[in-house]
Amino acid sequence: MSRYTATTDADLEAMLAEIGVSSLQEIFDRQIPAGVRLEGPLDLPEGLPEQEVYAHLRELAARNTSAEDEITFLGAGMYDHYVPAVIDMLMGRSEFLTPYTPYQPEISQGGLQVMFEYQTAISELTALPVSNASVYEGPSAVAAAAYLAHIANGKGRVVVSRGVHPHARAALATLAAGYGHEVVEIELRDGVTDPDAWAEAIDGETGAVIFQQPNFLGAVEDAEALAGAAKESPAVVVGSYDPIPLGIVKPPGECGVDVAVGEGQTLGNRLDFGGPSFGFFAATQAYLRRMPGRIAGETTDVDGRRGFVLTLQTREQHIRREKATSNICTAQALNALAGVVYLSWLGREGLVELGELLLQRTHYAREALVALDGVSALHEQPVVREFAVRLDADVDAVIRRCQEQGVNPGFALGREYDEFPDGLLVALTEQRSRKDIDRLVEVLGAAVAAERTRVGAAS
Amino acid sequence: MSRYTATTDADLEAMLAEIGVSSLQEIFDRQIPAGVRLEGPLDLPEGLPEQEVYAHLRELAARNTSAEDEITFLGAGMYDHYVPAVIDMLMGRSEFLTPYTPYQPEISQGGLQVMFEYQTAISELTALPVSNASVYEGPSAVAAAAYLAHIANGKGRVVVSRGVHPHARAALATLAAGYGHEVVEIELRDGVTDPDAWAEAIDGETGAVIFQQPNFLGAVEDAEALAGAAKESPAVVVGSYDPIPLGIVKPPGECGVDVAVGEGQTLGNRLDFGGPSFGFFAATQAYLRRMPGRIAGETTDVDGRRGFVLTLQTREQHIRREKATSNICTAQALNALAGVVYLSWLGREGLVELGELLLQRTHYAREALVALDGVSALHEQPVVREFAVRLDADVDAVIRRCQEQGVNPGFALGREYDEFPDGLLVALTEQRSRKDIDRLVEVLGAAVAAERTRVGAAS
Amino acid sequence: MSTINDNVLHGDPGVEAHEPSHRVPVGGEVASPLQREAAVTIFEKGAKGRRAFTAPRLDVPEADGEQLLPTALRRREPPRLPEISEPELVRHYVNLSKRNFDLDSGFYPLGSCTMKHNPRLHERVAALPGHARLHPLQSAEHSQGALALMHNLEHALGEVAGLPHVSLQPSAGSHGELAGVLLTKAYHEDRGETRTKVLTPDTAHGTNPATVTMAGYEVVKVGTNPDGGVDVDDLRAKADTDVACLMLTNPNTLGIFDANIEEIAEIVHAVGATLYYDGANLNAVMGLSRPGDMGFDIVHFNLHKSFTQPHGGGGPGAGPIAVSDRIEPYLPRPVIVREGDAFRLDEDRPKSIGKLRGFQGNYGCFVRSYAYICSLGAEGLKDASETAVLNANYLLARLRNLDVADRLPLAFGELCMHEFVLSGAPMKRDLGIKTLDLAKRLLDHGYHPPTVYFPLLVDEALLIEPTETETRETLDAFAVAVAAVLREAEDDPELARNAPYTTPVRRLDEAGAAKRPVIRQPL
Amino acid sequence: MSTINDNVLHGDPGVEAHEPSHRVPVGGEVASPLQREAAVTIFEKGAKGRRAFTAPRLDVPEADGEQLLPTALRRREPPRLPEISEPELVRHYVNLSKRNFDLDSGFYPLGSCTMKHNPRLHERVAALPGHARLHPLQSAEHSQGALALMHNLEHALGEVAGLPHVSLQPSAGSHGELAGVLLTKAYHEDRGETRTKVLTPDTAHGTNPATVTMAGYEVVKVGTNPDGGVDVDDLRAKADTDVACLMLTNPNTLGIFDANIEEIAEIVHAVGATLYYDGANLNAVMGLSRPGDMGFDIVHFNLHKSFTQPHGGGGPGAGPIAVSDRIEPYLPRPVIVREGDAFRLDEDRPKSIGKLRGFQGNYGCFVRSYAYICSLGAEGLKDASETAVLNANYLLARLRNLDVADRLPLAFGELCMHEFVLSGAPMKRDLGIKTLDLAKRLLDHGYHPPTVYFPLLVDEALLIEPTETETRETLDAFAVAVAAVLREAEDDPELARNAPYTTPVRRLDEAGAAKRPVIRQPL
Ligand SMILES: Cc1ncc(COP(=O)(O)O)c(C=O)c1O
Ligand SMILES: Cc1ncc(COP(=O)(O)O)c(C=O)c1O
Repeated sequence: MSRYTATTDADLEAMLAEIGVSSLQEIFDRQIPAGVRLEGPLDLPEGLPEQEVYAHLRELAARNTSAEDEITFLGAGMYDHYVPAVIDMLMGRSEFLTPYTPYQPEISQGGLQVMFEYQTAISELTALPVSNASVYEGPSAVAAAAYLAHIANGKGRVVVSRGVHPHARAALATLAAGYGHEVVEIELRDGVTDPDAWAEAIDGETGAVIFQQPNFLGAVEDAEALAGAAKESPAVVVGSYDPIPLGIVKPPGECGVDVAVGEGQTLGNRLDFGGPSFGFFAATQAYLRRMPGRIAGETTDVDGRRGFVLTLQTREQHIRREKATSNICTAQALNALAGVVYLSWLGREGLVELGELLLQRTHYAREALVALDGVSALHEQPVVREFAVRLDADVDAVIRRCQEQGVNPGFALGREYDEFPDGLLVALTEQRSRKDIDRLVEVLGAAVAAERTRVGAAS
Repeated sequence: MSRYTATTDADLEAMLAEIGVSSLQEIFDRQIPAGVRLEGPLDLPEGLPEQEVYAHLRELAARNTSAEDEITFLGAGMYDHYVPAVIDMLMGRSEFLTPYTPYQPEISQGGLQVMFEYQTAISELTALPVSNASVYEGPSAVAAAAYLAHIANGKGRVVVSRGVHPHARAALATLAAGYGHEVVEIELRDGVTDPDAWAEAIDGETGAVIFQQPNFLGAVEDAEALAGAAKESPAVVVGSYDPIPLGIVKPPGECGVDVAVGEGQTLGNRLDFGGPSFGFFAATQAYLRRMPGRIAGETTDVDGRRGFVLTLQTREQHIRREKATSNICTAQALNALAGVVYLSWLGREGLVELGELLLQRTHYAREALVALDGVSALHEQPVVREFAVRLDADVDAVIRRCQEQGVNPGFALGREYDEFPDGLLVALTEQRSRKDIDRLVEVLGAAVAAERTRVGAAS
Repeated sequence: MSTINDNVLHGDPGVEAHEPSHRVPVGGEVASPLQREAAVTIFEKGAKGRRAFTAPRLDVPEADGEQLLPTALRRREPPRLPEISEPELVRHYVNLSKRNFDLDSGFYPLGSCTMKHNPRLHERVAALPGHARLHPLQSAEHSQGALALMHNLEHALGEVAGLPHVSLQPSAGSHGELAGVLLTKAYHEDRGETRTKVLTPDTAHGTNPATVTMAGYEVVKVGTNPDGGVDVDDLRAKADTDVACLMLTNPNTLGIFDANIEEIAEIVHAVGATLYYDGANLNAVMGLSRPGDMGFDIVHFNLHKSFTQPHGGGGPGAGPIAVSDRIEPYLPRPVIVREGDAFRLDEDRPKSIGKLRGFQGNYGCFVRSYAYICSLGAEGLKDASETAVLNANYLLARLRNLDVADRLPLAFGELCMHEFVLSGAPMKRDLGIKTLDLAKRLLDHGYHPPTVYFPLLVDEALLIEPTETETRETLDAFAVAVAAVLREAEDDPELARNAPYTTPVRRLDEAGAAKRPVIRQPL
Repeated sequence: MSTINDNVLHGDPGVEAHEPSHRVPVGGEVASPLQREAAVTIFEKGAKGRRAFTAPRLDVPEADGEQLLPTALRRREPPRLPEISEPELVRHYVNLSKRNFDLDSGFYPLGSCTMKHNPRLHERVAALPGHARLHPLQSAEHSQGALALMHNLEHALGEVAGLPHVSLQPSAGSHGELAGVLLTKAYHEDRGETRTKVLTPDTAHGTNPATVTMAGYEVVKVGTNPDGGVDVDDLRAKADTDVACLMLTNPNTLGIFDANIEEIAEIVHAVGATLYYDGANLNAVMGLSRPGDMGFDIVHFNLHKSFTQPHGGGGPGAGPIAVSDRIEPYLPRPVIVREGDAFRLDEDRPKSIGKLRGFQGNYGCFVRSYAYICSLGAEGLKDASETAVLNANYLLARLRNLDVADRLPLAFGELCMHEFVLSGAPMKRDLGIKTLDLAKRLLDHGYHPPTVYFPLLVDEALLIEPTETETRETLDAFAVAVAAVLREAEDDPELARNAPYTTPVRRLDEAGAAKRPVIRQPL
């Protein structure tokens, strides 16, 4: 008996008698073939009291440098936004935290209505009429969008901008290898998807085209033009969006995008070293019945009360099995709850204010950084909350120096882009004030200078 | 409008019209005399966004050295016990966190039943038949017990052991000054209440006698003897108990104690720099109708369902006003909830195991410390979770040295006891492992040695 | 005259009835979800040997327990605490919680209690280990953040009160009152005066007279004038040099701001008495009018009212006090002293009344209230009070305009501050339902009822305090519900008299509970 | 034969009916507390201009916005998000939560879902800022704690699976399945083989065949033998060199441990295919039998099942995979590499299938599951599985001994592992109520029903998984409730056919919802 089980010796005796066996062992002996029974104990440490588990996990946490421990400008797909306290409370309520997927709608109206509200919020955000109730996270959502295109039009070619998050391109490639699609990557030019190469790559066999907004370098793409280029092709136009700027950036639904996906972490979810968060997945009406994942719908009960159910389930694996639109089952309901609560907390005006604030602070930071010796712009495109610069010094070494000063200046682009070995990607959130930016400028300037001196001295 | 209010301009206009006034100002002008209207704004900083309040409070927190930041042996009335995670969750549930005192029992059965369960647990713990639903905290509970004696027997003299927490004695003195009682303090001898002085001090005018178990020096008192000495007097025998050792220490109800009170912090409440926690207050049947505070009682509803209500309210201020047994109104319901959840979490066996563990570890620590050069026992009495030693070095200086090494060795007795300028009070909880104790021994030994060297060198 | 739309007026979602096509079958076995659960205590659950706790290993050499703690001092039988696994424990208390109504679930216009929204931010910051696991005896050097916080809070509270000195120590409002009256005593004694009486108006909260007795004074009641304020003539007659203090709530528990407050202060001060401000109703006047400016010497705050400390079902709270210069020497010790950028606690206060409790007070509450003040700032606090008063007046007007007023007239005045008192006497006379019945019937509508039968001087009193954090829609819906109960009672008063019907339990036998008290579980 | 006392047997507190002396008055306006609240969405609340958010001040010199983001790229109209104050927001979602049933409130024997207790400790440790605010791209040097945790978890999971290599990356069980099948493809392709088919038994969960399709394979179904295991002859017949993999759940979704597992492994391996273990039912065998030892090549775990990640109403979860040496080169990248005492992420994995998603997986789930494993240790995990199996067999026996078996016979076998499947076919035939009706009537008794109509091969299936964290009393009470529903149906099957009655809403029009989908709020 552990602290989570309740079978006392008296219980055990009574239960065995009721079952009609003489021992617990007998239950297993009668079912598990002798050859596959584990004889010894698992090679795992002894169980611990709660307080010691806490102490151990705290000790591990202390060995990480979190966004509480440094002034961080690291983004590149996940961002240190402030998570309002109401979200902790609501996610922590047993009624949201512990139920399964709402298979019994009569006792799951809370979760189902949250899904419905979430779908509405995402639909509003993207200006697309259809949203599901969440997928795993951003990068796999991109792969899932390509799969939707695959089952929708059967074309074997996916055109993807290199402005799409490297992890999303990787996930796409991994999945496409399964069902045998070709993936063509389009280079960036001046920080955005090369429009000519993009247009050229799209042909009658192109099932999907995929770009990211803003792209991985922080640049705002001309989404309308990119979508327009695919107009004559059979391709499903997929845009992967950062939701935070959508208060001020033209939404996918107004740009000719068919399927908009994205990483939902920024909407009220913690960084959590990469997950759990959620992916959103929205589309035009045409793709409603090709959507992966759960969808909640409004209906009424036998007494005429308004209610909500999981709907269009004939798309799903538990009904359609090998003919399903996706294999997804457990998704990210609780994280999507955080998402809709966050959007409601921000509210209609707040989302815009947040976008404008980021726009201004990002501009301020970009101007200040490129004014430093040894720092220059990697591109000149409009940016909203993240931008790329080039360093005239070893990027990793500069980052290391900055971290020693308590500032994490961002992401070394060379980790993912051979073409930008000197690139640094700097991200803002509303938690990075002007004071923090000024500190970044000071620390980064010093680090670049020191690194150049060191290299100069060595050579 | 702030984020916590909801009156839009449109609302305001409609509301003023409904009220029939032309402006908000009019409502105030018609009610508040001009002479006492505040004209300018309050001299307070501008309101902040949630994230900035969080950052500010976090920055303040970072300027404190908490029990997460050092290995602490500080006790002296509050102790760093582990608070199980279920308590956070339950205290955080809106249904427990946000209601008022249960004035409407039909919709407050949760809180009322918790009180009833709490009273049962305290009654079991103390082996006394009657418990209220909590008072503010430990020291004021001692003062409240003396007040109970005052209204019960009208005698003007309170005899209190100097083994009682200095803050409790202070609270007692402050309150007694109000209704004009004399307070007589009894010295300690060999670490416990001097039995002869105690017996001598008790006479026919003594309304209450008060001791603490274990006393402030950690020593287990002979509670039966102390209570016995008051048997022939009119005095109410009051014991102030640390609840944690009550799994192994003889309970007040078996020692002739009439009223047992104590600090409840150790039962599932955080340190919180001293509060909020709760005080428990238990008594023999004779004092039921003299008790201060809320009491929940079992009853039935009109359909025969079992239910709970606040009962015996004719003791209380809202009914009896100047004739009430106490003025207490808001008490510590939520902290008492933590208390009963904690006791249920520990369980019948757990409380004993915890007591035995503390007994053993405390013994180990005491032996190891007094074996150090320059450290000696302050008394030889049995101790359960806390003990006192004498240092042959300046105590404050030694503490400072230890804290520099990340160890807080305990409480300098000289802060409260002129008679023990060289005393150090060392407390254990289940969170201080042998490894922590060994570290204390090492650090304290070195600190005492260093301090003696410094003084030796200086002289 | 109604300026709001009809949907709001008539469409109270709380009572929009669905007529179920299949009710719980008559004679069926299943009652409504909460009613079907019989109350079972934690002591009636579990089984011998179950546990949620795992003890840490004994990691030191085991000594003979009898040696360490002799049998004579030992407990023979462990207390019969529950024996229960963690999952059972969680379910027990989670399900108990569902038998509570709470502020996060619905409107809670409990007068004099200021049931305003409790921001969750406050729980988050209070839980930071630097606050939550800080030992109260930690040295000043190692608790600078906490001391700074307390210092800042003292400043803010002093500013709101209009008084220069603050002690955060008292644990609740009534504890603050006790501090205040003891301060008065110390003040007079220090001047060689012995005074024996404290004046309290008949509208006073019960804690006021109870406090007076505890502090060793005699209570002398002062009457109320027709406007709901202090009867100044009565006050003048009773104010003599035996009087130590007048305790006043302003606005008082009728929601009336005393028009004669300046005169009252003069009378009290003229006889050398102190003027004590019961701050339970401070939510009406933050940033608008200050007790210190009104002439009060001592003020208590209920941080669990105006300053958002959640009520917790009956605590915790905190009852800081603010005082004038002449009272300052007697403040409870320790006081926080600032020296340059550093703070320390000063215990060396020879004239202090001493201590009211252990340590520095309910610091966890200070963190929450301080966070609240940081969030709102000067403007926000003023907005809070303005909106509280607006909401109260609006609800009063809504009720009036729904023709509720002839059954439930306003007891005093025309406007109100943050709360108002209706009298249920006409309702009782005309409809045969008491204020209690109305309250119980409101439970079926999903509301926490207002405070009932207080203040005592109003017959069948109903004391309503909506607070500033409620929306206009909520106030509208509540007004409609009150009107609906009255309307329904015209046809059938039994409905209200037997209410509630939908709560986990229905009316309880309180008299029986008091007659044969069962206050613990027999085991 | 019953060895437990009669109180437990007959005194199900969940249905101990109180006959109220005053029911909700007929024609009265107030329905049961939850039913009276009409569903109102957050988009239908609030008012223009309200807000819960306060934006930080613009603290940098303001540049021309049009310059920074030209109009052509700008949104014209902001999305119509809710406009609502914080108190309204909190109340809305708190009240919505009350319309959910959950595991902390009651028994949830949803088969195949392992609804075991979710310790709150896990939420606490996952919320520590060092975990919760750690950026996924933080350098290895600055994330040693996280990498160590993942490394330790990999070790523990590998040990439970009996397989040496683990990737934590997949986001859920089905994602793990996809990983597993893609690994199989990579493995075969690396050997120059092209295979086209994947075998799945007809008891398989829907994610198995759906995964197969997504990975570009053809699904071939394998039959079930009369004992509930794989039809070995059918398997032998279908296992050819076109077969890439057999996906198996063991114990399977009937709760049956396949007696022929060793032979099955031999057959599959003989044709060069991989054997995939769907770990959704791992809760039956932790520390008792290991997939690796059974011959499986690839295993997925559902951390949200056996390893206590709370289900969250449909996620998040995590679906780590464990694999044998021969599959290891193809694992998703990055993998965690230990070098001395330090850990790093290795992306340089030329044979890797690549990435299934961003970053390192659902780390927050890893923290919880790791904490669970630390709490239980080897013995505790074994105890968990033993107790899960004990509880399932006990509940099965209780139902049998309450004479439920002739209406709801066990579909296969005599004993079961951690769950069992009853067939409602006789009940439907004899009493005229379907498994769905039974399930809905159980809602009125306060239970979450078992899984219904799955697995597909059992007529009117009822799949019951009590888990190890339930008490005997709970199992007893549930058995009594099932018996009560059957008994009641003998008199009046309409009661069940129209159930539930006491839930916030009653049976919903699902067909209508699908026919005319309203999947967002029109604004
Ligand atoms: C007017 C008034 N004074 C004093 C108090 C007592 O305050 P506390 O409950 O904080 O002791 C109250 C509480 O309801 C009150 O309303
Ligand atoms: C047997 C079985 N396999 C696979 C899955 C899918 O797991 P997940 O929901 O984690 O994707 C489930 C979930 O119910 C299951 O029961």
